[in-house]
Amino acid sequence: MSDVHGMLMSADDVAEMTSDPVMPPANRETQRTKVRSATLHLVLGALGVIFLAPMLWLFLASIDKNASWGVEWPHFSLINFKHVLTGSLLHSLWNSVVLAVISTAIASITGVFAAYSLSRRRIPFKGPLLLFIIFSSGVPLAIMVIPVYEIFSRFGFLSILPTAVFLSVTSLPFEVYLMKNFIDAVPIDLEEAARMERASTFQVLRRVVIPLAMPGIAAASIFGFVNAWGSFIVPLILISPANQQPAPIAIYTFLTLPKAEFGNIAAYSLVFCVPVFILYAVSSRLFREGFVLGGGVKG
Amino acid sequence: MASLPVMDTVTGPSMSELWKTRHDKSRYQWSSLGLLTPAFALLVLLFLVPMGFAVYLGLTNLTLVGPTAIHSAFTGMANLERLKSDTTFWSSLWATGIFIVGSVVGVVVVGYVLASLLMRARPWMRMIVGGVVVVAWMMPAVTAGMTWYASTTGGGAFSTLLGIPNTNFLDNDPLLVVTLASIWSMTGFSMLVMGAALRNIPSEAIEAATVENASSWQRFRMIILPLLRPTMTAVVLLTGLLALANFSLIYIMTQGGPGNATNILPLYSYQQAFTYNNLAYGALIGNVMVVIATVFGVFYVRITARRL
Amino acid sequence: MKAIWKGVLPRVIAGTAIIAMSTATLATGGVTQAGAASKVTISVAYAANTTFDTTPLGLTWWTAVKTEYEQKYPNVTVNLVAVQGGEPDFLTKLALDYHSTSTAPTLAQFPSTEIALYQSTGYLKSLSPFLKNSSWFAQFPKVIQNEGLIGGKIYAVSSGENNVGLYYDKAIMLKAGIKLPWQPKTWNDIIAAAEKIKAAEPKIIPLWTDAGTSAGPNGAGYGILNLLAGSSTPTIQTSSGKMVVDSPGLLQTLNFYHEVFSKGLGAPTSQLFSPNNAPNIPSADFFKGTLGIAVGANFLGGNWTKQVSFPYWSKASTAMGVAGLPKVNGGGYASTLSGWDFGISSAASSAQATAAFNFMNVAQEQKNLIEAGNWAGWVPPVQSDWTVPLYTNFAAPFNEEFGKLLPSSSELPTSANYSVWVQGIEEASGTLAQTPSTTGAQALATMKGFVTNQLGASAVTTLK
Amino acid sequence: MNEIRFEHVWKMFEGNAVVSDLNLDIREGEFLVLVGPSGCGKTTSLRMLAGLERPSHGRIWMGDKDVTDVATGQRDISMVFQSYALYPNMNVYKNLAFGPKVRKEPRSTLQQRIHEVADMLGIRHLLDRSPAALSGGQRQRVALGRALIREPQVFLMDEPLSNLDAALRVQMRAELIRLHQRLESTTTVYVTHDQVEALTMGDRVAVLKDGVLLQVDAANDLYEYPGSVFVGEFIGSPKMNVVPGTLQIDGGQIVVECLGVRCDVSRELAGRLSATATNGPVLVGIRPHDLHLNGEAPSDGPAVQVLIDICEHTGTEIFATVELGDTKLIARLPRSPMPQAGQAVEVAFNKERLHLFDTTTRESLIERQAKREHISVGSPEAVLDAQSS
Repeated sequence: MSDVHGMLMSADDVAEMTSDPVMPPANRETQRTKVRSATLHLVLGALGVIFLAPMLWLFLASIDKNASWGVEWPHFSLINFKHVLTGSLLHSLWNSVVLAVISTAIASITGVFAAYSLSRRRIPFKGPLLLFIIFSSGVPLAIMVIPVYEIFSRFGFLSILPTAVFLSVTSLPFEVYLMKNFIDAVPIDLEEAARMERASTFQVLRRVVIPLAMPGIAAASIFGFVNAWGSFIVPLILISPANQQPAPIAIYTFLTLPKAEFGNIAAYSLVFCVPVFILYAVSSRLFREGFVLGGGVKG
Repeated sequence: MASLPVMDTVTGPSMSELWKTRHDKSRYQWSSLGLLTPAFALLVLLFLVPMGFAVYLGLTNLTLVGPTAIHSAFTGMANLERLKSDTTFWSSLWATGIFIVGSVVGVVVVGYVLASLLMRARPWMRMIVGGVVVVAWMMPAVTAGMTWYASTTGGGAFSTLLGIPNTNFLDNDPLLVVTLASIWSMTGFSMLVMGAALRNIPSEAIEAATVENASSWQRFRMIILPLLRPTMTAVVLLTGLLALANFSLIYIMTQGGPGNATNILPLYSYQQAFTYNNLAYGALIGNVMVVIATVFGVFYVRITARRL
Repeated sequence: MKAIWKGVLPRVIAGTAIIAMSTATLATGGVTQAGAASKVTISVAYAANTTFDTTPLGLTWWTAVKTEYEQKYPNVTVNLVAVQGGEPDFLTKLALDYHSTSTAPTLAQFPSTEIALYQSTGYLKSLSPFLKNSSWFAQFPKVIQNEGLIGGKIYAVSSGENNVGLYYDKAIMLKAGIKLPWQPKTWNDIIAAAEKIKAAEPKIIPLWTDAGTSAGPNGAGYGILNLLAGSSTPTIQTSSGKMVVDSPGLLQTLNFYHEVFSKGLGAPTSQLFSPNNAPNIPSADFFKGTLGIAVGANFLGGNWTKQVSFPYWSKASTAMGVAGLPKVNGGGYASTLSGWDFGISSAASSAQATAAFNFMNVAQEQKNLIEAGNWAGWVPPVQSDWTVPLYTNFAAPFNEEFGKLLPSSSELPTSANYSVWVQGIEEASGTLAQTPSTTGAQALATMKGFVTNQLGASAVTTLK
Repeated sequence: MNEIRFEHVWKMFEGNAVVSDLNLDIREGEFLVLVGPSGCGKTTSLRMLAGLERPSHGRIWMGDKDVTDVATGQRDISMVFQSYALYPNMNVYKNLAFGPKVRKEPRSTLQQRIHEVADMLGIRHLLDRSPAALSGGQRQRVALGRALIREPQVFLMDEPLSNLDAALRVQMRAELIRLHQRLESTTTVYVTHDQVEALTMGDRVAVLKDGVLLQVDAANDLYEYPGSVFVGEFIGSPKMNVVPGTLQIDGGQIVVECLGVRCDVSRELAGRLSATATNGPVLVGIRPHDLHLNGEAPSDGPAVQVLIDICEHTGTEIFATVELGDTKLIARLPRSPMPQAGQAVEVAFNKERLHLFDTTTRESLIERQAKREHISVGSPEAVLDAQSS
């Protein structure tokens, strides 16, 4: 799904691609370059339409009270949204929130400690540990559902919280890696200054390192959240009680019902996408502000 | 820096004592261990242990239901033998290969084309097209799978837009369609990453080449491509890994079908484990994926470690 | 390896788990209810979305039974566990739940094809001691009684049966020049009628026959296996437990599919392969008037009722006709028989087992049983119910007709290997629908290869 | 009792000694400057004193307390970092309040103290600003203020002025000296690579090179009596000319031959010649200030004919690189008549201010007057002896 290292980029970066590209000077804009520019925009437009086409159904069906799989002009109605924002579907969204928040909290909190100590401390076998972190951030842990299922079932863990813990592990390595890079960038002087003031490790972390590495921690947390929010196969297998199933499973269940409510499926999916879209929008701002570490260090 | 000075610059009875004690011996702070433990305990318990357990599971006859669900036994290489002659596995491996290669090539090529065209496009075009591509990338896999199912089935968006409303692309060319869906869902990422890399290419380099009268293909091949190579390698590895693990998208769209056309390894592993009840055999197929991922992972580590 | 689980790891995990579980309870609004000492708590698992025709109907029925039961037995608390998802997902989930004693439901309702599988795992308690004095069980036809019979003991009892027949649109048949009531004697009669429809009305689908894997293992039970049941060698699994991967009957069946699709008589794959519960699609197509004949399950008739509305079609009773599915060369009707059965978990205490059986008693009361049959699209397992107005009036005339057809049905086998075998034949049928140039023999060879490959040569056999 | 003592302190990094056998006493209330080229170990020494690094060997004392193993926060010192190390996530007020807060000092007087310190440094109006919104000089003051809040016994400064522009640097230099004078009993240890800064600010200046402490002296003494070629060359601008020469001791008559001329050294200088000095080759140091146009000063030695190569105008004077054969020298020339490149002039050196160094040890062959401390370079026990006397 939506990985990863691209978290450093985001929606607004698209808008930011305004920095001056390699363009021929205006006075050389001949007939030929005009034709070229037109071609370029045509090609882009076509690509845009191709990318937009699959989303058409989602938007049209969500406001269509007689929706089907096909794309057709909607019989406009918001009834679908009204339907999906009640009862068990709302509860599934809530489960998604619980799952994603807990998993993000675990990964981010344990991750920031690990990242700090990997960044700053002398640690035995630090090199191999870091390699292990990088390696496991590359291996998609979702392919381990079978052994994890086997282990969870033996301990009676097939429910939402142990699943949240497992999901946190699936994003933990990359979060540690990301946060370590950000903590590396926090000047060591600041930490030494705090230490000279008799600040404890916890105080140094809480008052100096964490605030300054916040953009990285936020980026890592958003990655973790999106990872848990969109996960499908892991909760499908690892969460047993029906009332603990998160929204992706509800969407999938929708699909398999004898009487599919296409409008509801589309509306629910849109609602489900909203938090992700918001997070990306918010995070892009965070990143831009974040990379400026204030003026505390060297003009 | 000065090399170790001669000992006799220091004299007096205290000297031997002085050299005996070293105050700055490499000391590990216990608190470091405390800080590391939670994260590594989680990784060991839920990554290393399951990984090792999966290796063991792959060598048993554990099933989901049936007599060996409770009383499973170690069966050694039996599952491996079965894997060797399992034609479904080999066709699944082949489909996986096509799916990964297709996804990666598509993501890199389309991502690059979009990034380089958007750089030269007008701002409103950049906003709209770039925005659409990024939204496609952000969409959770379940939703992406569903929208692709809806738009490629008969009467869906593509056939309607093309004026052949009853054509069912998904059933006619299932592997092609799911690969396209996979490209669609990852291109935003590569577009952003390569866009950033493209903006970092000094314009002087390209201008210099233009002055030397290099054709645009030559400029691409001799200047842009070499400078973009590290970024492209990273994109290739990451999208490769993501494609390998892409379960949700395909499961929603085709559940591996029709037949075994889109039954890539993660789906086949799931099918064996949970549809045919062969947990052990499913785990073994999972192990094959881990091996493939490891190959990618090693390259990934070698590339990332340089930037450590 | 196992020692690890007994050593350090459990304690470490348990530590995390205690915190995790307690938070989970809070987070999800406290789903587990601790039963008081004198009270018995049983959990009852059912498929929330697939057995009943609609999710609300299922909820209504189960809640009503639970309420009735809890009034009769105030000491017992019933937790209804509604397992969500399509049928394949329901089966996976239920198997996962049985896997651990903490999640194993005291009582569950599952397809009859799973009984042997669960029994062989040791998940099910023998019901024979309870059934000795059961009045309702004695009224079951023998074939339905024996559905859960393994090694002389009964492990599951039916709460409803599915069988298959032919549905046809009377108006379309007339337009195609076919006399009503239509009752084909052989498979060729079906092909001939379909060809006539195609000639008369080229835009409509002449013949619906389920194909492909999208409906899960039970999908074949509503489609291709019914033809196999009427072939010259209907055997799927031999008495020694081997799966039949090659037989004249299989070839006849696949050739029939080949004929249907190569002549362009079948439904499009976009419908057949739909993840949206393909076996129910004919009811919508008939309503729209785009389908001539369907090999369809008994529940299609119920779909047109107002309660189910899938879609609601008040004129269905007069517009639609039903006929038995003939055997290959005549000589009666054939259909598969698959039921939904109750079983009690082997992990249940004796108090729980008694409570669970009492729950079954309530569920099997005539009114409840018939209502379940109506709303879930089942033929009730009690033969006398087939003529009770509550049943026959619900989806007239379909319910009564399928009751009449039931005695000519035959059971589907139940074993772990069956799930692989059925995948093989579904893939074969899917290939024939997808690529009409594939011959029946080619499809059979593919299926034989697949099943042999998956199960090993020792688990399969060929019939002459 | 806040005398600081480095006792046989060594610091090794990967087998290399960054600081070798440092023995140094810093007196209470003193402004001591550690100066030396980059990589000389001055910052490492400061960081060891701060507790940010541990010495490999040896001990560090503050008063009668051995602080070698005392954690940095427990040492009652504060430090101004080269980068200022202001917390960018806190405004100026919070930066100043950080230390007292983590030390859980009473809040009641905190605001008053912060206002006092801010007034003293003239940053009261900046308290609400974030560090990013401050100029370099303002940041510098905030960093100082943060160190002052603690009212430490020892003030450590690691090249605090190196990030300021030239004018501001001169201004802050003066302010720091004034500040030090106000905080009477506070010891300040100041690290810089700039010898001008060292000479203008330090009560005493310690010169380090390659991890070795070469000389500790008051600024003027360091200039007048460089203990080695290195100190001679490092201290003073422009750099001292060092040329090969020959020493001839003939009874009371001491003759130095260099630059192709012979010169009788003055009686005063001859009287201070080291006992180890023997006939033979020596290195002769002549400061550019002591090499000028012939006839300009009274005690001129012999004159030599040189060619002017390049002239550098400093405003009040002109320092010219002149050539004598292959030897290049720097000489001080008057502004008028304006010297021209390529012009031949006659220069003479002040023979009372010659510096003589051994060719092999490169140590000074001239001793100080009897009342002066005896400095023998590189030999630590000699330093200790000198200090204890």
